[in-house]
Amino acid sequence: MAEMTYLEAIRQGLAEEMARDERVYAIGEDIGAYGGAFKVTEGLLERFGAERVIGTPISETAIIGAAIGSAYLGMRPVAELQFIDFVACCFNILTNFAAKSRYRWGAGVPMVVRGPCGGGVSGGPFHSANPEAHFLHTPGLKIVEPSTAYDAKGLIKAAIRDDDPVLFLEHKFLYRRVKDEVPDADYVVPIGQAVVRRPGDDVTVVTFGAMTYTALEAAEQLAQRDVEVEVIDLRTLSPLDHETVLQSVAKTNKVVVLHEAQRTGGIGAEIAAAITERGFEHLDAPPVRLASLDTPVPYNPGLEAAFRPGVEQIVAAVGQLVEY
Amino acid sequence: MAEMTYLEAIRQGLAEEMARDERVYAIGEDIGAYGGAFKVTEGLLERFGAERVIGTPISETAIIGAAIGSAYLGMRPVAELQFIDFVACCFNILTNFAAKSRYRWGAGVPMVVRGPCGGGVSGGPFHSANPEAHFLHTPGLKIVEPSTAYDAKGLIKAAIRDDDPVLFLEHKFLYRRVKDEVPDADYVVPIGQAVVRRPGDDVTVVTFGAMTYTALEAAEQLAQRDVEVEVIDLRTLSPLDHETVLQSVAKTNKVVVLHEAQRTGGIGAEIAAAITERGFEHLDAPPVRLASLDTPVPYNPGLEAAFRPGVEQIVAAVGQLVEY
Amino acid sequence: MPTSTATRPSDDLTRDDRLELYYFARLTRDIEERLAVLYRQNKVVGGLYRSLGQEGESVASAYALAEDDAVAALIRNLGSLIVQGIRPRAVFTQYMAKGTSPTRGRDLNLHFSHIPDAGGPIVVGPISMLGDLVPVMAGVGLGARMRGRALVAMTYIGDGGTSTGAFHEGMNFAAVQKLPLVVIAEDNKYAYSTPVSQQMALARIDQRAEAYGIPHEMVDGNDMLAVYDASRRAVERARHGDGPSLVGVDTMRMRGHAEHDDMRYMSKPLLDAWKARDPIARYHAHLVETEIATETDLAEIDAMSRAYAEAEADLAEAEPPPEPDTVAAGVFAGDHFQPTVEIVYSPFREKRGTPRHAPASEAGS
Amino acid sequence: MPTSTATRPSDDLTRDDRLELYYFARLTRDIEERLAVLYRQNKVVGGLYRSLGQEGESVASAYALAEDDAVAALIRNLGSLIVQGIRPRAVFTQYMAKGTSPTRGRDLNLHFSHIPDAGGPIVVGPISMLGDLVPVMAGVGLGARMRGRALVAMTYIGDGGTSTGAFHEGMNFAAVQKLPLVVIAEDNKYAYSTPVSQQMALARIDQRAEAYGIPHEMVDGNDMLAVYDASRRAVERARHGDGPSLVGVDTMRMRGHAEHDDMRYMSKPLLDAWKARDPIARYHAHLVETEIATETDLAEIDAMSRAYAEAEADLAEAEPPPEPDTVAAGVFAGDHFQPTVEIVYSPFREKRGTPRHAPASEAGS
Ligand SMILES: Cc1ncc(C[n+]2csc(CCOP(=O)(O)OP(=O)(O)O)c2C)c(N)n1
Ligand SMILES: Cc1ncc(C[n+]2csc(CCOP(=O)(O)OP(=O)(O)O)c2C)c(N)n1
Ligand SMILES: [Mg+2]
Ligand SMILES: [Mg+2]
Repeated sequence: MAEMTYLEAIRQGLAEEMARDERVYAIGEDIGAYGGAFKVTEGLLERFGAERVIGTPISETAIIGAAIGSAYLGMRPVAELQFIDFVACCFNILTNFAAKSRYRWGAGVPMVVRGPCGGGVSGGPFHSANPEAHFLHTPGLKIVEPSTAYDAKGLIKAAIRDDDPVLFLEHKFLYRRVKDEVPDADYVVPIGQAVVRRPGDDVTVVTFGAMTYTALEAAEQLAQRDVEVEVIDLRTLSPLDHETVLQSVAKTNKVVVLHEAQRTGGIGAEIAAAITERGFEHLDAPPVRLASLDTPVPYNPGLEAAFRPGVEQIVAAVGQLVEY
Repeated sequence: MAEMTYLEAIRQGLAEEMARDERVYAIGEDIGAYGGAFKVTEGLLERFGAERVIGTPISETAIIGAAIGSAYLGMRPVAELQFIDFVACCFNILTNFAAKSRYRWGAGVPMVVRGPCGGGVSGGPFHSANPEAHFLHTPGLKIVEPSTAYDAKGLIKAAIRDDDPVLFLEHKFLYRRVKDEVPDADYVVPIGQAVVRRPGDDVTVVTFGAMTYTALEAAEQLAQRDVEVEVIDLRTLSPLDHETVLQSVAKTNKVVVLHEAQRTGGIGAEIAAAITERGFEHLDAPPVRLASLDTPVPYNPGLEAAFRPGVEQIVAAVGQLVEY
Repeated sequence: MPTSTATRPSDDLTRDDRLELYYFARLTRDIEERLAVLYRQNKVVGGLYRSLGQEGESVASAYALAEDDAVAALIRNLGSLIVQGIRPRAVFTQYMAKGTSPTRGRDLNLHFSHIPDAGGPIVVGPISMLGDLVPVMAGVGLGARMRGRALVAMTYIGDGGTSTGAFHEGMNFAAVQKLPLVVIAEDNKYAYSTPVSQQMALARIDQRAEAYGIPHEMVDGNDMLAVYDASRRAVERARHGDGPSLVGVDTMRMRGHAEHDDMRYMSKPLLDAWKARDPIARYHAHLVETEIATETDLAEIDAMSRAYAEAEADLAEAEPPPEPDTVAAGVFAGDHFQPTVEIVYSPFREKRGTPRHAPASEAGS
Repeated sequence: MPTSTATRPSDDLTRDDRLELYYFARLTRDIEERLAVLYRQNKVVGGLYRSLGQEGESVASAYALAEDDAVAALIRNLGSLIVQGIRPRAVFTQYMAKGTSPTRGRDLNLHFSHIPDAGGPIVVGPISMLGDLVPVMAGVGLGARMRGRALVAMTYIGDGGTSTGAFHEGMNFAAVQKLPLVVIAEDNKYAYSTPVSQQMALARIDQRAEAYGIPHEMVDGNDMLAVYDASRRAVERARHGDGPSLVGVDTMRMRGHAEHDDMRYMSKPLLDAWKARDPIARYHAHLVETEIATETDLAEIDAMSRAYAEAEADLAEAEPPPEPDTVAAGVFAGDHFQPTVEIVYSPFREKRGTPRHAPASEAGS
């Protein structure tokens, strides 16, 4: 066991996989000598050489294309997007080439596309994206987003070992702010499994990523009012672990779906719709969605705070549900 | 009044707007001499000249970029994507440049991005897309999809006159199959307004595009069993007309949300979630989503039929809701 | 254009090689002729996109590859797949959306792959979005290098396709990484209805390569041996670690974009001029003139090719459609679907491993 | 490089023009120096991206534009905005995310626009995704032509940015449409940490233009008059309907990618060599040597520039943050938000319409 940051956990997981399996390699902009914009790949060039830590031109489509082609040849690429926002620049090749390959031809594309997502750091409209909803609607692509160092390492390993393309979202707010115990032994966190972060009987909050901490903080406050919130951290966003969510809702009968991306068309819609479909009889109140406003992500910290859901809104929403 | 096809109605609407306002122009691949892959722009080159009917290289990002830049200079571009699937190739510039421009700077981008969407014609995985859910989550962008010739003309005009970017989805299955009366006088169909295509008291079916006809066919069959289905054609997909939907659900208390795109992360999730949020007290049963399977669109007609929701499934789903 | 250098790679081609080249071009045309019949009979699901007039360049370029190299064909590069040994039946089943097609009826025409774990030709299928094959095939080259395989990756791009961002990014990446990639850029005068003059402000398509600092040359695309020579030079450079090349071929699409295209935008005089330059007829004449083959020899090949195409089409026609209940399987790993494509060899080689042209090291480069 | 032709466009620059050029470059640097101070004081929200060592090329290229032309700056082209008259305060308010900034605190640094309905400079702001400004500015050129406005659109692209698909598509479209576009391609040796050798397999960045068949030249980017000359030639071509051009500038980014960058990957000898070629110092020396100005004249300009930058920064600092409850407004039309950017003129012109260089028709081209 060693305590390490979320960022270090990703780095370690990646390095361990590269050491374990020579087919695993890293590709992306500035990931070599510089170690990546956030230093996730720091030290990898020195350790594994330029053949396996490939710095690229500013060409997101070429990065994903190269990853796909090399995966056909048996490699297991881990492609970094400097900010996950730039996934918009390779949307086509990722959703149409990589994600549809197995279904069409049986040719799997084992590849990880990873990058920093999320707001709360004044990144503005192009460096704060939470793009999961754009990809949830893409059969053939998996999506994960860890919230702890433990999960970050376990999930990056699972993603690398997965035989299908995985979009690996790293919440940049957590990179250096979250630190927890990570086992020395090899382990994976299986893709597709949510986890209950805090048990509670009154209201379920379904969330993931950095919002997990916001939810836990709200739960703490609510506990002082004797409202017991169950906080579920989805960890995998596609495929969703409906089981864990439904079990909780069957117990609490009330649910808040919380995420950082904008509200309309967000992943919260899918989660809420699925809960209603499968758990209607359990619901004492409609699932409530808490999400960001339907605007681009504003830059100014005060604006961004007004844009994003916070502890206060969660407390209020849960409070209303309790009264419902 | 003249009877014309859905396709002719779009062409006429576009031509009328070009005649009315010299700032309106068309841009896209093969839209000039050839009149576009589906002949929507046929005759426009002859009538308006190459300066206003601009055939481009195979460069979707350049098409949208050129449209944006010219819109800044006061033009009103109508950009054609040969198949709407290719919007994946300009996802970045459309969602990040066009859609965020007004919020960031107050610089509006009045532009229409139009193209044929939808399946049912054995187009396979890359010529059958219904991409609305990928864009629903993009504040700043409107989305419309007509189902009749009347609406097609009225909505293309409204889209062209709109001061914000509008994604105009034309269902290719309807292009030549749907024909209806279109007034000679100038008219628009306002963006943001759904319409009740068939009134009924028992179950609401919310849908749009080609699925409107599938729903109406199912409603016809169900009427013979004395089940009265209310069919709502959304027409505008963003912003959604929640009002019309809720009014209907308040009456029927049961709702099927039907669309052609894949189920998970589809627009049906947003519609169902919104209905539950706002109309929970009215619901006697959970909103049921009917959509395509979570796979790429298969090519073989038999496979595609198995992939898409059809009359049978609607009848069955409504039947179950009635029993609920 | 360095085609005038003293030794030409094609000098090393044996008589059998030369006849095989002819056979492949003929077979390509015969398959498409048969497809056109099936299309008119409404047995083709969706559209038919012919390579009439361009069979020579697809065949001759791919002929420069070794057996275990990788090729990625666009819609008009059936010839390259035939050279690499894709069984014609597979192509027919694709067009007819059969359940036993390489995509099990899930995708159309030449949209299929064949990626054996080791040994045998690699075929990477396209997606419809033009340009993406360039970065993907650059990736195949990269993967091969990492796996220690000395293979060369070849792909094609139309004049229209060179305008896509994906083409640019892929070419540049291949250049920087010195990947073993050969791109055949086909100036066939149109992209759908768009003439080349509205596609690029260039007189020669191979000039696109200047932006990447990679070697390029332009050849008469209807001269099969010229295409072979230029492709072979590019393949050798790639194989020897000298990075990517682009070969521009000057040719003509002799039909509309697809069979349903009215062709009204096409220049009639241009079509007529190119009709006289048909690549197969020219190569036929060359073989006879140089006394490599007699008219009778070639007529025999013609007959064999036609009979084969017809027999394969008939086999394909008899295949069943896919079972509708297979529709949901195979989106993710763990499902049972693992298609295979049968690899066949021409009567001029008959079995795997028979060299189809002089080995790389001896070829003039 | 055609910079050796007999007449140079810069020959027509008046003494005031030449001093103004100096002033703009100085002011650009002074604004950034001030921003660096604010950054260290934690008053800049987010990162700071300097153009140290590149101020000369941004200023001199934009100086080739007419007052009502359109420019789109990247993060390192503050100089071009200063030339076109953007008030420095606007820039400071942007960096400090003030409520009165041109984006009302919604977007960062140079990400803002100024698009007057008619008359006055047009500024189009970037998005972060590199490359997109090229097609967008091609579109500005297209729109201008359609509206009957003879304006020229200028934008910038880094060595890294030229690798994007958007750059390619935009350049090609502009070439085919012969649009009045001038692209300044800046080889400043790095893209973030990536050296140019890992970005492209080219010795000269301007060779990218070969793929589009458009005129290009390469200039010493730290020689302000050389940059002006080349840009001016390109602007004249565009204005006269001869289509787009690309001007490659050979320069050096003298800081890390951003202020927080440790620069450890940067070559120290390279930095030292370029330090001696500082564009402002060189231009300063040139003005003195050619007796256009005395040290005293220039010291006066220096002082004026510094004082102005500081005063503007102070004004900006005093501005309020945005009201949080404004956050949701202005996504669609019909909302009240209509930002304006104040356009100012240098002491060398003082008012709109004063020619800042010889009119287009007289300039040597
Ligand atoms: C990115 C993209 N945009 C548009 C299309 C639609 N499309 C299919 S083929 C074609 C023309 C292709 O022309 P070219 O590349 O010259 O190849 P050719 O058909 O001449 O062989 C077009 C525009 C596409 N497939 N991909
Ligand atoms: C499409 C895209 N990918 C990645 C980035 C992240 N990024 C921002 S600046 C930069 C380096 C830019 O280098 P260059 O174009 O040479 O400009 P310079 O910073 O040298 O002026 C990168 C990679 C981006 N902005 N856009
Ligand atoms: Mg072509
Ligand atoms: Mg640079």
